Amino acid sequence: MAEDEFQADVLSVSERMAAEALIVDVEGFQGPLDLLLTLSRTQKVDLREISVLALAEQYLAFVEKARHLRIELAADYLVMAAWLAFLKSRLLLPPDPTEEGASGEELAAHLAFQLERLQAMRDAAAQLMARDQKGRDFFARGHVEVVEHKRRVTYTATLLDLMQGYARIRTRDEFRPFVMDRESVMTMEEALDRMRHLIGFAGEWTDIMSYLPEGWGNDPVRRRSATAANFAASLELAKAGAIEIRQGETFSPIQIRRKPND
Amino acid sequence: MTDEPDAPEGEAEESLFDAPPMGEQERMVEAVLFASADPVTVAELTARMPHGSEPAEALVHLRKRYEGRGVNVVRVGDAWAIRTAPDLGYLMHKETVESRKLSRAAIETLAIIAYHQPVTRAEIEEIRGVSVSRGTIDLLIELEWIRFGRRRMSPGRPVTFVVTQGFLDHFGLESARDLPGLKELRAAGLLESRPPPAGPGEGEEDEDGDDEGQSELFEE
Amino acid sequence: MTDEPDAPEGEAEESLFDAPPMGEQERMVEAVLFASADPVTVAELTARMPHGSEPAEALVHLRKRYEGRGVNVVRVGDAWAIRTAPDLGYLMHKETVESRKLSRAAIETLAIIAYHQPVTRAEIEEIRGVSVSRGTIDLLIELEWIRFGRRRMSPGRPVTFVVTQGFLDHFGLESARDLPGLKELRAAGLLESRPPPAGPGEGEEDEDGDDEGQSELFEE
Repeated sequence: MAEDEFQADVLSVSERMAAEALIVDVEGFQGPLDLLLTLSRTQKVDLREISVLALAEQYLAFVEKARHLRIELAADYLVMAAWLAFLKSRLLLPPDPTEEGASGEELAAHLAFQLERLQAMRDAAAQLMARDQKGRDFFARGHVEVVEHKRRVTYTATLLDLMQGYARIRTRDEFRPFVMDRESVMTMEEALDRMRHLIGFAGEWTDIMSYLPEGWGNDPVRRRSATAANFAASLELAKAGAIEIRQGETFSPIQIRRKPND
Repeated sequence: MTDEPDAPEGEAEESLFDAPPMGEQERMVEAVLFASADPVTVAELTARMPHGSEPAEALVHLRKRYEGRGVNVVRVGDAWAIRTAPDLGYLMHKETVESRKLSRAAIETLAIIAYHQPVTRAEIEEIRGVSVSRGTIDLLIELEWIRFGRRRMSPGRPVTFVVTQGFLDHFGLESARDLPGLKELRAAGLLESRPPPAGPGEGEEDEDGDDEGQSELFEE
Repeated sequence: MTDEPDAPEGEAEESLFDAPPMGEQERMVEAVLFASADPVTVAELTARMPHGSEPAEALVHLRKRYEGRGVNVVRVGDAWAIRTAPDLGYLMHKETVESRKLSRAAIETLAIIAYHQPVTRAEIEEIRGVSVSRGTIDLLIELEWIRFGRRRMSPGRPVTFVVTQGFLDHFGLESARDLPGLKELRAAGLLESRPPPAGPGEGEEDEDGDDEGQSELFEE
C-alpha cells in the first residue's frame, strides 16, 4: 500500500491499473522497446510530443511492480530500466559540464525517435500485410504449359542449399565424435580376443598377470589398463564357461585355467 | 440452398438474385480458367460463380475474344482451359526444361569454389576431405556456374576455379563477397548447431561498450 | 513508327530478319506470359522472340488490352507477369494456398527489410529493440522474400538483406519504391539510420557477424 501511495505522485489510478494488466501480459511483449511503445499510448499524444520523462517513470513503475509481484523479467528489461533510471537522472539534474557523452535531452530525443520509428514500421507492416497477396487475393497461372518436343535438363540448387552445404563441410570437424587417445588403453574386447587364443594352452593354473601383452607390464598407465581389461575379459570367459578362476586369499594373485571339458 | 425451382432454360422470369452482367461473368470465367491447374467443366464454373450465372454463355464470348490471340480458350474433353496458340509453341521451349536437384557433392564443390575462389582442385579436395570427381567439375562448368581462373603460381602451376556471372545471377547475389560467413549463417539460423562455445556474445553488462567496433573483437 | 527513310513498310529490300509485325509480337508476349507462373523479364522475352522484336513496346499494348479484364498484365520489378484481377479472388478458393501464418516478429522484420533495404541485421535489431530470433531470417529466405544484398562498406563489412522479386510478386508491387507510405516515412526522416547519441550505458547493440573480411568469418 505504501508503495501505491508512492506511485500516486506519478501515476493515476487508471495508469496503475493499466500497468498491472501489462505485467500479466509481459510474455506478450517483444522486448522493452515494445513495452515502452505500449506505455506511451497512455499519454495519448503524438509520439513526437511524448514526455520521455513520464515514460521513464511509467517503465520504472512497471519494473518495480513486476518485482513486487515476483514476476521474472528478462535481462533486457532490467538493462532498459537501468538505462531509463540513468536517463531520468540526466533529465532531472542540471547538466554537469564535466560529464561526457550526450545530454539527457539528446538521449530522450533518440528514444522518442526509436519509438516513433518502431511504430512507423509496425504500421508499414500492417499496410503491407493488408495488400492483396498472391495465392490469396490474386493468382498466378495454375497450369504451366509443357511442350513435349524439346527437353533440356537443368540442375537447380538454391542459395540455401549452397550455404548449408558449405556450412556442413566447415562445421564437420565440430561434429566429429570425441575419440579418446587409445595409445595406452586396452579395451576388454582386445583382451578377450587375445585370451581366447591363449587360453587353449592354459591347462594349468596361471597367474592372470602373465597374460599381459608384451610391453604393457612396465608403464603404469598401460599396465593398469591392460590389467583391468584382462580381468574383465577373464570374468567374461568364466561366465561363458571357458575358464575357471581362483584366488587364494584377498590380494593374492588371481589364477585362471581352461575349464577341463569332458 | 434455395427453395425456388430450377429455372428452366429460356424462362423470362427474373431471378431473385440478379446474376452479374455477362461482361462480368466473362471476367470470372477468364480468371478461373487462368488460375486452375486443370481444365474446368461448366458444372464447376457454375458452382463457383454467383447464383444465376451462365458460364456456358460466358465461355462462348470468351472463346471469341481470344480467337487469333496468343492464347486460346480450348475445349479439353468436357472441360475448358486456356492454352498457348499452337503456332507459338516454338516460343515455349524454355518452359520444357526438366529440373533436377544438384547432387550434394556438386553443391559442396560449388560452395567451396564460391567461398574460396580462386581455388585449385587439390584445395577443394582438402576442404571436402574426399576427392572430387571429374564429372562434378564438368557439370558445374557445363552449367556455366564455374570457369577456369588463373593458374596458381605454385609448383605444377595448377588451374584454379572461380564462379561466373551466371552463378551470381542464378543465386541472386551481387558478388561472391556477399556470401554470408559461417557466423552470419549461424546468426540467420541456417546452421543448426549449438551456439559457439565462447560465452554470451551480448555485451549488455558492458559499461564501456559504446565503442562499436570493439565488441566484435572479443567474440569467439 | 516514324517516317524514316528506311522504314521497312513496302520496301523492296526487306531484311531477311525483319521483326514480326507488332500485333504478332503482342501475341508472342501474351503466350509467353500466360505460359509462365513466374514473372518474365524483358531480356528473357527478347531472347525468346525473333530477332529485332521489341517486347517492351508489345508489353505496353498488351497491358492496355487486359485492363479491366479477369486477368491483368502486371509489372514485377523488371519483369512482367499475368495475374488474376484481385477483385475476383473470392472465386479462387480452390487455388488458395494455405499460407503459413507469419509471426509478428517475421512480419516486422520483413517490413523493416523492405523499407530500409539494404539493411544489416544489427540495424533490424536496433529498430525492433530485440534481437532477431534464429529462424526468422531463415524463414524469410526460404519464402524467397529476402536475399543477401551487398556487404555494407562499414567496419566489419556486415552482410545486408534486401527484398526479392518474389516479394514484389507476392504483394503485387511493381517495385520497392511502390511500398505503401514509403514517401511519407522518408519525408518524416523515419528511414534514416540515426546512430544513438554516445553516452554511458549506450553500448547494448551487439553487431555480431562484423568481421574484417570474408575469410575471417570462417571459424577454424
